[in-house]
Amino acid sequence: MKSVFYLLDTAPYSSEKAFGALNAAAVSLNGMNVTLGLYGDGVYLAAAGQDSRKLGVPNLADILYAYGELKVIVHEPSLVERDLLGETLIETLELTDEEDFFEAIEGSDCLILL
Amino acid sequence: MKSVFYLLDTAPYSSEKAFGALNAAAVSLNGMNVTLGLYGDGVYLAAAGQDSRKLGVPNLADILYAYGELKVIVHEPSLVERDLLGETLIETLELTDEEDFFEAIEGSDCLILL
Amino acid sequence: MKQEQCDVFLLTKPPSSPRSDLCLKLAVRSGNARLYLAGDGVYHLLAGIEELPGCKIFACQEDLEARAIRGKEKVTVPENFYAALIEDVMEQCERAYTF
Amino acid sequence: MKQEQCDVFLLTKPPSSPRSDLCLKLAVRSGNARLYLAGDGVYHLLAGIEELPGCKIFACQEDLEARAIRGKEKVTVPENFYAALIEDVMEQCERAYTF
Amino acid sequence: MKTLTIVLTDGPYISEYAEIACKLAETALKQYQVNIFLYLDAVHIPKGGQNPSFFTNAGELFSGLAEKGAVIRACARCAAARGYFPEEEIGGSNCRDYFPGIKITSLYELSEMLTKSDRVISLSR
Amino acid sequence: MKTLTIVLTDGPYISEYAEIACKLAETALKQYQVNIFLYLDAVHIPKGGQNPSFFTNAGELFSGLAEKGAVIRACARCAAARGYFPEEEIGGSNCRDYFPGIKITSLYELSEMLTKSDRVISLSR
Repeated sequence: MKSVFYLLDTAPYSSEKAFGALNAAAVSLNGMNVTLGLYGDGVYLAAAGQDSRKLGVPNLADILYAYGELKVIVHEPSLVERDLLGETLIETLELTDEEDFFEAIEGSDCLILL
Repeated sequence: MKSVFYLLDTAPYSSEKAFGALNAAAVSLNGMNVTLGLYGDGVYLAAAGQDSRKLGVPNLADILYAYGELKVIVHEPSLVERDLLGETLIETLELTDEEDFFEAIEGSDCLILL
Repeated sequence: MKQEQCDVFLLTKPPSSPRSDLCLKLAVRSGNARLYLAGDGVYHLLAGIEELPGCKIFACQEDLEARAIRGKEKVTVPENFYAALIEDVMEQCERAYTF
Repeated sequence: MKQEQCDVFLLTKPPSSPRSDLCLKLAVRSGNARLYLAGDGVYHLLAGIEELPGCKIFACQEDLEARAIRGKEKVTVPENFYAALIEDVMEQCERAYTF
Repeated sequence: MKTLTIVLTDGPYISEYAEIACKLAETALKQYQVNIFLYLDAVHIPKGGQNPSFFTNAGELFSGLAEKGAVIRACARCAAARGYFPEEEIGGSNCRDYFPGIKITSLYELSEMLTKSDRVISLSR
Repeated sequence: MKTLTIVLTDGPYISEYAEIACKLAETALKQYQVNIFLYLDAVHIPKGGQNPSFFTNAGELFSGLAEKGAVIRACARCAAARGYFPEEEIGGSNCRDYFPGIKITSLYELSEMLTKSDRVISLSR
């Protein structure tokens, strides 16, 4: 495998899956071509201004920023369905339509869903 | 509490939740008025003819039969959505429309979702 | 803090969850619902849940902040969300539901 | 067992799951998909998944029996589901996906 | 005194329900009796030795609740399946792998808790 | 020899993915190298002492896979959070709470496994 696509389809904070997907994607940067795709409820991770201090858990947006070399794409139809398109989003993320999102999946050697 | 409504909204066999809901409902029969409501994917439990021997797990339909005194109601719109209405269903179950299903929830002292 | 009889709903699921649908249907049926949004439940604010008929909405401050969701005019963000919720659940409401 | 290049999809989620939608969209895009249904994936037979264009459907016998779902004419129920799947995944397909 | 019973089914960390339950119980304990029934994966919550670098130790949180008077019980079948067994009681627990104050009991205990409760809250994914 | 890597995130019993993974691995081991990475709640799968009255013992199943040559590794962060720690190696495991043959390693091992794999299967709820 030379490339891996991690698909995150669960919301951040309510479950460890977003944290797990970010960590797994980060370690995979070492030697592989990595894409993290936010899809379904995973697109909530794209909201700008997350502050998890009072919740006492890691700030997942900060982890995204920390791995600037990680390619993160956001499934735009999922954003629209969730009324997130009008909100401020993390600017380093790439919004993609369904066609481009699927092509990114198909262009990777494997797809991992947590 | 004199009555409890267990709502099962996950399919049998893929998760322990159906088994857990059946067991919890069964022990609650001892002293409480118990209703088990099948809703959403939980209605798959209503299919007649389940045979889990090859899967090597408990037959959940048999557990339903074993607790004949347990009131089990099935949310009919969920059955329809899942193309189950034309299939043979376990005959001891009571099909209810949404109104009656919600009234059964509202008529119970508490609602437990696993 | 006397008030007319209400039903309390704690909702921690996002709008995509079938459990959210069920919760909101029961809340609308109640006619006098106090809907407490915690966890992913706060994402319902994006979809305009505060317009739901017969529902008073409460949201958890720390969950709003973590998820970068803004409060809204018709939405109460209690100083102590869990204290308000427990008071309502234990003393004020007729029925209490968690989704 | 030479065959033209295909994509393999293992689907274990019921029709209500958003992951099923994603799986079926990718399978249809593939044009030559071999769709293996195990676990709750076999519930897709109730909804007529065998009519999906460009998809050949396989279902797991023990999961069908446990869930009381009948096989269908256009659906293959291999004697050894996992052997067929592993052979396809490891030797026959271009891409393999699990949902 | 009124009684609140909380039913949990998720293990720690994978979901936030252990933490939400803890906030609810902490608040309720100031005025009410609190019972917590750990069912299915929730029987992992009281496991000793947890060391979550980035999250709050769920076992400690629940042990703290027990110290403040919460009655916390884990389903015996779910616990046994996952490798936790009741033995003789030490430190308010009957399982050597569990934090103090949390016991393994039969599922009938859930029914007992419900019967004696004024309110029930269930939290699960 | 081709390599298959399976990534799991669910604990045993709560979902059927441990069993499905086992069937896949068992079959694949006849011809291929099989790696299994246990992530998030899946680090509970190799816990010793499981006694599920109604289901197959997941720990035994996975220990059997390791005996047949599967390389099974658990994420160190997820394991530590849940109370499992690497120590000195005994019986092919570095965790005293685990079945033989299954080790706790860094998450980087997942990346290593993927790099060396021909196919990857991930199973999760």
